[in-house]
Amino acid sequence: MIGVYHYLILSAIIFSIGTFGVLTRKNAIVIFMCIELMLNSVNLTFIALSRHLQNMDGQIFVFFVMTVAAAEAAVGLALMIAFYRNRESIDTDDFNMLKW
Amino acid sequence: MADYLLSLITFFPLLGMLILLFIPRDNPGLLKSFTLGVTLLTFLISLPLAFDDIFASSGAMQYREFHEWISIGSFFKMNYNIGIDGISLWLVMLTTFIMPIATLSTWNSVDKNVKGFMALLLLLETAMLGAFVSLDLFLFYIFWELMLIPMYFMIGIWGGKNRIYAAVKFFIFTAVGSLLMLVAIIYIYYYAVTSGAPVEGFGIQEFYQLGIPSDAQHWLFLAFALSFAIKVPMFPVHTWLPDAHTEAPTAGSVILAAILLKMGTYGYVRFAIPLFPEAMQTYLPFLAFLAVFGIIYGSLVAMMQEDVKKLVAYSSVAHLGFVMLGVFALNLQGMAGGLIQMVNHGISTGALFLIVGFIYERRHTRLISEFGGLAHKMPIFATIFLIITFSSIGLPGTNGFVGEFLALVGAFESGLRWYAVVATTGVILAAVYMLWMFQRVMFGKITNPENEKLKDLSIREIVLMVPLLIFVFWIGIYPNTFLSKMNPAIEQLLIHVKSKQVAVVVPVQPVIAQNLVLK
Amino acid sequence: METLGQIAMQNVNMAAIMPSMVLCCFGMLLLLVSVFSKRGRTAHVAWLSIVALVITAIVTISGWNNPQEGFAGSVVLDNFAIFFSMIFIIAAALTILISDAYLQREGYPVGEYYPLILFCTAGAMWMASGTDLMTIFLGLEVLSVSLYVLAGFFRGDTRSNEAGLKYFFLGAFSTGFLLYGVALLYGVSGSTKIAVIAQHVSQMPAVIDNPMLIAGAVLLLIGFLFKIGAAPFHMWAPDVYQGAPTPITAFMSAGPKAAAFAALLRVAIIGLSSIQADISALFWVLAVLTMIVGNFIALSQTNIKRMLAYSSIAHAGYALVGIVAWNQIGLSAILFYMLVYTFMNIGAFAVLVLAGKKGEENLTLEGFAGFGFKRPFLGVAMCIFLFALMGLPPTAGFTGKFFVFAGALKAGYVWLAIIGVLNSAVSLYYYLRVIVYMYFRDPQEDFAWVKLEIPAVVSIVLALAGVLYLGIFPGPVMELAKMAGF
Amino acid sequence: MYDYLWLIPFFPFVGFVINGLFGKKIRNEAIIGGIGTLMIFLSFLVSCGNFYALLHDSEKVHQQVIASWMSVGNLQIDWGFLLDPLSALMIMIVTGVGTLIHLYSIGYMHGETGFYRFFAYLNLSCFSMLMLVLGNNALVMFVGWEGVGLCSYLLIGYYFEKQSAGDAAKKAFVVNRIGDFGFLCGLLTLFWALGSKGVWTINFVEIAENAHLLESGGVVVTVITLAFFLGACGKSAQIPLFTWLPDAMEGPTPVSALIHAATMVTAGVYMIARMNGLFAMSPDTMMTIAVVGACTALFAATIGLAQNDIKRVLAYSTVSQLGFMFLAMGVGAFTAGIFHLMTHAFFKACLFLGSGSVIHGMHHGYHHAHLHDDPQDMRNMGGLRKKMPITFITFLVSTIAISGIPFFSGFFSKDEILWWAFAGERGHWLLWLAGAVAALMTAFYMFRLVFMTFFGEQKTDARAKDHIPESGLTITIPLMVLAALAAAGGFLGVPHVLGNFFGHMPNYLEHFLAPVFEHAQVLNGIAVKPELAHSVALEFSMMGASIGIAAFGILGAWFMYIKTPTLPGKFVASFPGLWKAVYNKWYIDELYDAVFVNNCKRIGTFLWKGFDVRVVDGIVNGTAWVVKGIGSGLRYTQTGFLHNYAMGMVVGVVVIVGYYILGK
Repeated sequence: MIGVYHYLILSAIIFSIGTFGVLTRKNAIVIFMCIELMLNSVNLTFIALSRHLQNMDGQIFVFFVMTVAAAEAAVGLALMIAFYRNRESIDTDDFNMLKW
Repeated sequence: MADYLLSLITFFPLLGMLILLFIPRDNPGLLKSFTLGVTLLTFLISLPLAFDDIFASSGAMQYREFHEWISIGSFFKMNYNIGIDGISLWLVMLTTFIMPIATLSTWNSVDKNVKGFMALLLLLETAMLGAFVSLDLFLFYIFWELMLIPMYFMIGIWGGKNRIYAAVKFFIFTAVGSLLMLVAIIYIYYYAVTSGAPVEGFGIQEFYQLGIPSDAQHWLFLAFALSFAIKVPMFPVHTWLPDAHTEAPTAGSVILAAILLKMGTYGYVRFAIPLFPEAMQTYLPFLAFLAVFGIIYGSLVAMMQEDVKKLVAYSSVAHLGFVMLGVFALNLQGMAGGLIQMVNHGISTGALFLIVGFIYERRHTRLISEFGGLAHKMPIFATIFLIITFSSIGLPGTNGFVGEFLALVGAFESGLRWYAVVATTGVILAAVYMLWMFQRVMFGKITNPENEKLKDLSIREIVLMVPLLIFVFWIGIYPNTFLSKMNPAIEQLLIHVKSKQVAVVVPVQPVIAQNLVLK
Repeated sequence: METLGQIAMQNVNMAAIMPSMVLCCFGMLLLLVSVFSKRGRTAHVAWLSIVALVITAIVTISGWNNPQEGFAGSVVLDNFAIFFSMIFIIAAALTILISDAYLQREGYPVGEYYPLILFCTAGAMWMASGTDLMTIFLGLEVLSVSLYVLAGFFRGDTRSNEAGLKYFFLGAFSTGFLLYGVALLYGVSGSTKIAVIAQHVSQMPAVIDNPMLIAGAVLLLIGFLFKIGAAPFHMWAPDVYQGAPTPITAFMSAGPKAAAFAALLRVAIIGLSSIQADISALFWVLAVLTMIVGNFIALSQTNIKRMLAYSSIAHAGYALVGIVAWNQIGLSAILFYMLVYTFMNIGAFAVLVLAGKKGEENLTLEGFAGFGFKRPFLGVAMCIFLFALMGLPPTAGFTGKFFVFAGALKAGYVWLAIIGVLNSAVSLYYYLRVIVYMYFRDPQEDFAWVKLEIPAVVSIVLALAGVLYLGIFPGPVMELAKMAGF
Repeated sequence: MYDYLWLIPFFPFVGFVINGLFGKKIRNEAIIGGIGTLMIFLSFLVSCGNFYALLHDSEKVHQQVIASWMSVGNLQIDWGFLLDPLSALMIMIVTGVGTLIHLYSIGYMHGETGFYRFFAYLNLSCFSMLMLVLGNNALVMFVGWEGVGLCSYLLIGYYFEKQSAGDAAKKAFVVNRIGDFGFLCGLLTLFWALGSKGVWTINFVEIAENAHLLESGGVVVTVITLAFFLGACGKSAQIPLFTWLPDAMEGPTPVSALIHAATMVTAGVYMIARMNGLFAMSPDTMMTIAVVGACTALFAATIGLAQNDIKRVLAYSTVSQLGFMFLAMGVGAFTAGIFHLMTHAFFKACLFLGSGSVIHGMHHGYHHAHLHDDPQDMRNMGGLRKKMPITFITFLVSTIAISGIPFFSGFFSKDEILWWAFAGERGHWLLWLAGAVAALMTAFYMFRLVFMTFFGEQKTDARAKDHIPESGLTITIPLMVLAALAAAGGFLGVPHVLGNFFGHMPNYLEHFLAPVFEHAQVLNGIAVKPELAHSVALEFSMMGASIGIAAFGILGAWFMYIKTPTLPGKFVASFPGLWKAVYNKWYIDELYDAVFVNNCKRIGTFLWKGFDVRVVDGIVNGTAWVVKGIGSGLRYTQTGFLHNYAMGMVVGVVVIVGYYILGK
């Protein structure tokens, strides 16, 4: 029987994969997708818990998260485009003007 | 009027500063005269204090002013709580007395950004006066820190070659100590509040009565002692002083030596010792050792200096060692000696810095080796320099002797006998370094052709020195004017300190002690 | 049986979100205004946003001592929220005052800038008034998304792009952690309401043994600590602060930081009070670490803007000391400190803004050589702000620090206080260095100084007034901060 | 009369103020010199009045308090004066000799640019000396004590453009300060020691009255008196602090006469006499004083044998004679010590002034011939007795006096000291022997001086030879007066054995000073050993020995410098090492330089450059450097790469969460 813990563990794994992706990938788009992955794993957690607790709060939260993620995507992509226009790259290693 | 006299004296220079800001910057003469006027007026306003006989009869705080200032429910209470007694009286007078002289000394030496300099001078005067009259620790701390700012700018903007290092060193050195003191201040307050003592804000007089447990006293005392020791400055936290003194403009050095350093010694007398009498008892030998070591150390180092100003700066370390020794004697003579020596040092060392300033203005160098034979060209200067030199050496009949002697008497009477003996060798060394310097600067043939053109002191410069000379002899010959007004306050302080210290001993055999008292 | 409508009527209390609603409405209105305005003209938008902020301020203040709950207890406009809201409003207003000339100079006279600040402020208000993690999250995101845009506002400037992107990625990344923390807490307590969580947590037998709770709580707090810029989650801050347009940097270091503190305080003190000891210990370490990292790295900076960024990290560390204390004084002290910091920091940035010229902003220490004598007013103002940042009397920086450390000492954290003051001693060096350049060095070359724009001067004067008033008479405001505490 | 006691120091002070402030304006030497001399003369007149009054007063102790000086708790110090036989005698000497020297200076200093300065200083030094003598408590005495030190500094450094003068002045003051250190320590210990017995005082009268409270012969008394004695050593140029006095001859000659012979340097002796009650209580200290005195007398005399500078010979002679006085003090012969102090003041002042007259003449000659030879070098002199007859005669009289030829003043005083050294309870034959040998050498080098200067061939450069005049009246009158005193002054203190020959002439001085000394002497059993006390034969034989010694010394000098003038050269050739050592003052200065001065400088330099700059500032700057270094190091954690930042966050999260989940 698949219980709440399975969902939680799965989402934890997905969250970790997302985190790992953020740490290892260089392409800004991929990193952003990894972050989305993290957010979605959280959503999964919420829904699983909501179901488990018989409580709607978690699901409502998921809606907010999804909305926000969309907004963030818009802003993030816009920023990437702006950067690409100036540097013709979205490799995060090129984010190197500001340091120390 | 009398009710607000102290506030008037304290904030009058600040008021002057605000008015000064509206004087056009391209009129340096007016700016200087105005500042001189303000400082002179401040001095005049403060004169009634010196003539008030109440200090001779009562050791209590006079000219009290008390207003609620910051009051935040159960959190804090800080009050505008000021007043003076015989201890702070002469330091206040010294401040108002030195400031016009310092201002006058800038006449030819400060020519850039006169407005800024004058504004800082006035701000500094308010800060110093405020620190001397504050009876609320929080208020004191505000003035205490405020003093740093003008002095920092004075050294940094108008100073010599190495001014930036000196200014920053001065600032950070002093601030480090006072920040630790701040922690201690807050701690005391909470101790007072939680112990249920009837405290009114950070009022020190109520804090005196707290029986702070001795383990807490120890670190609190160390925080205070460090902060004040840096300001004094005591060995080994003195190294900011030679730099600051050397680089500061003449007026800055004068104020620094004459008044600012007194904050440290005053801090011991007013705060560190009476607040933590038990801890004082524990650390007394150590601190006395530092004081005495400072005398010898400062003298030996001063002896080898090549720069006149640095020499005077190191001599300050030695002189203040005497002050501290006197204060640590914790008896009437010692304290009185320490206090009068504070005033003396203000006068003598202030005068020495003025003197160095005179020759620096003429020759733009302070290296001893650049001079020699000046006595030929500048006889008046030579005479004044000689008198001040001997006052600094502590020749009987001048002010320096009275202070040193009383401090030593005090130290001898207390348990610091051996310290006093070592300290007394300081009188030999003082003669060595001062006279050697005097000889190299003033005596001999003129070897440097540039010295041939030197002019003797101008009227302004003489006017500057005469008041100082008067006090050199006044204090030397009839110190009772000053002593009589500080004695009651010192007595009261000592009674307090001793009572707290005895309290440590008595409980061992309370019955016997009681019997003794009854008999 | 109540109808759905009745429930909604009862629970939706618009008064609780009135200030932010005003701001949002104005924000949207101004978006329209700026669309229909002539290109390159933004002054009227700026003034209208000031009007918006003034109205919001009035609305906000009118709710003082009259707590309003709304949205089924998800939002509350209590004194705490009002106090913080006022900080945000002041921060936004001061920022806007210095922005217009700056935008003109830098060639980005774009109207959306102001509505974005207003939205950001509204988001901050939700963070301060949210009693449900959902509201707080929403506020945080509104604030963040606006800030991502603002940080990268200079589209053509690679640095600004980079700042925006870094902020965006790391912000989103931290949001992930925060959300995960919320989810775990939700799993523990079955609710996202802070009060409910608090109740559950306090009833648990072995709180500390519940890994889900601890992990959730820590992750949540980390989300806020990221925004605050506490070490080791501070790394975005210097880069973003440096790359963002200077007024935005000023705003970011004051408003959003305060908002994060507001949320952090509410969550920690109300929600997690039963694990206070653990949180205090955590914050003890983080506060020390933050102070050290901020102050020490700032020592070696030559770019004033970046230096102020590190200093801002350090100040976050000081403020964290107030949380460690976990008492009324500490709490009120943080409120007070945030207000003070708003004044002094935006003031300092305002001077930076005015000291620059197009393109190569004049931000290096060398560029400030002799500045004090060239621009006496700005010089004196900068000095006062720097002294305030150092924490010297009689400025507000002193009283702020005083209260914070007093809180810590009251709670018995003597060593923390000592480390704190020693850190301020370290900080003296780099602040003083600015003054050294401003006053003790001769100017290297002549800059074409921008002229003193009246709004910017107003902003500086207001900041000065705040810094000095709060420094000399901190009583009344601190009293308010006390009332704003829980 | 006693009410006018304050006038005695006051007059010279007025002179100092007038000449010091307005002297430069006055310019006229006659007026300046006149004021200076008049003031000290007025002071002399008042002193005479007081002396006379005291002489006929049964009450021998009078105090006058002018004002309170310091009043702090139990420390009450007044500006007060004390007149008793001891101070009365001293003021007579100071003002009397002082007047003569002032008068002399008018002539001697004629034409000097700093004429007014000189007189101001001279007046100041008289003022200080009178304060020293008249002070009724140790602190007022200390004012004078340091005051004369100051004047000595000023007057030695009078020719301040001369490097050597400046050095000598500084040396004088600093060495004096070492003594002052002792004085202060003694004073403070005394104040505390008496205070702990319930008597808080430093008033001399009260000290004398309460000295018995301290344990006689105890550590405290010994420490106090030894400390005071250190002070006396400094001021009176005793071993080991004598080196400044010979150098002090850099000052103008009247200065040497006034303060380095007659007044200031005797202050140490006076101070011991003043506190004789205290000193008498400590046999150890007394012994120390006697030994130091005897050694100094002997040691300085050896150096005097080989000096060629006329003033240096006199300077070492002064040191030696002061040694005699200390020897007297040490063996308890207080009266004899003071007696010798007085006679020494007469003959040594006369000798110095005489040498000044010679130098003046020589200088005149050289100046006339435009030569720059040393006018003080005796090798350039010779045969001057014809050129300067008055100077010669007065000089000769004084030399006879110092050499101890009977019936001249020095004979009586020196002889009494030697008698006490031999026969006193606290004496010892070794002390006597040292004194006797010193006396022998004294006679020798003094006559060597006379012979080299006034007899034989004139070795002065031919061009200057004929332009050496006798000095003017202002110079010769003081010489004559002093010579007369040097000749006859001894009759004030004729020993009893001899007194019988002069129609039962009493020992006036002993009688006069008895109220001051008798008490302590009786109390502490200081007297001539009883078995010797009435041995007239012994006393006579001792006296005979003294005379023999003096005669032997004179003959020796005659033999070596008149009869066979080549002898000294041969002597030098045969003992080059010895001679060199003596000539170079046994290398004491070099020794002190090597041991104290250089080491002090070395320590000072080390503390400054080694400790202050390296260690203390090293720690300060090092801390700043380390902090900054940490900062710059941490700075590079801020790499600018997104991954690193994200990694930092993740590590933070993992550590914190891990700590709470696993660590708890």
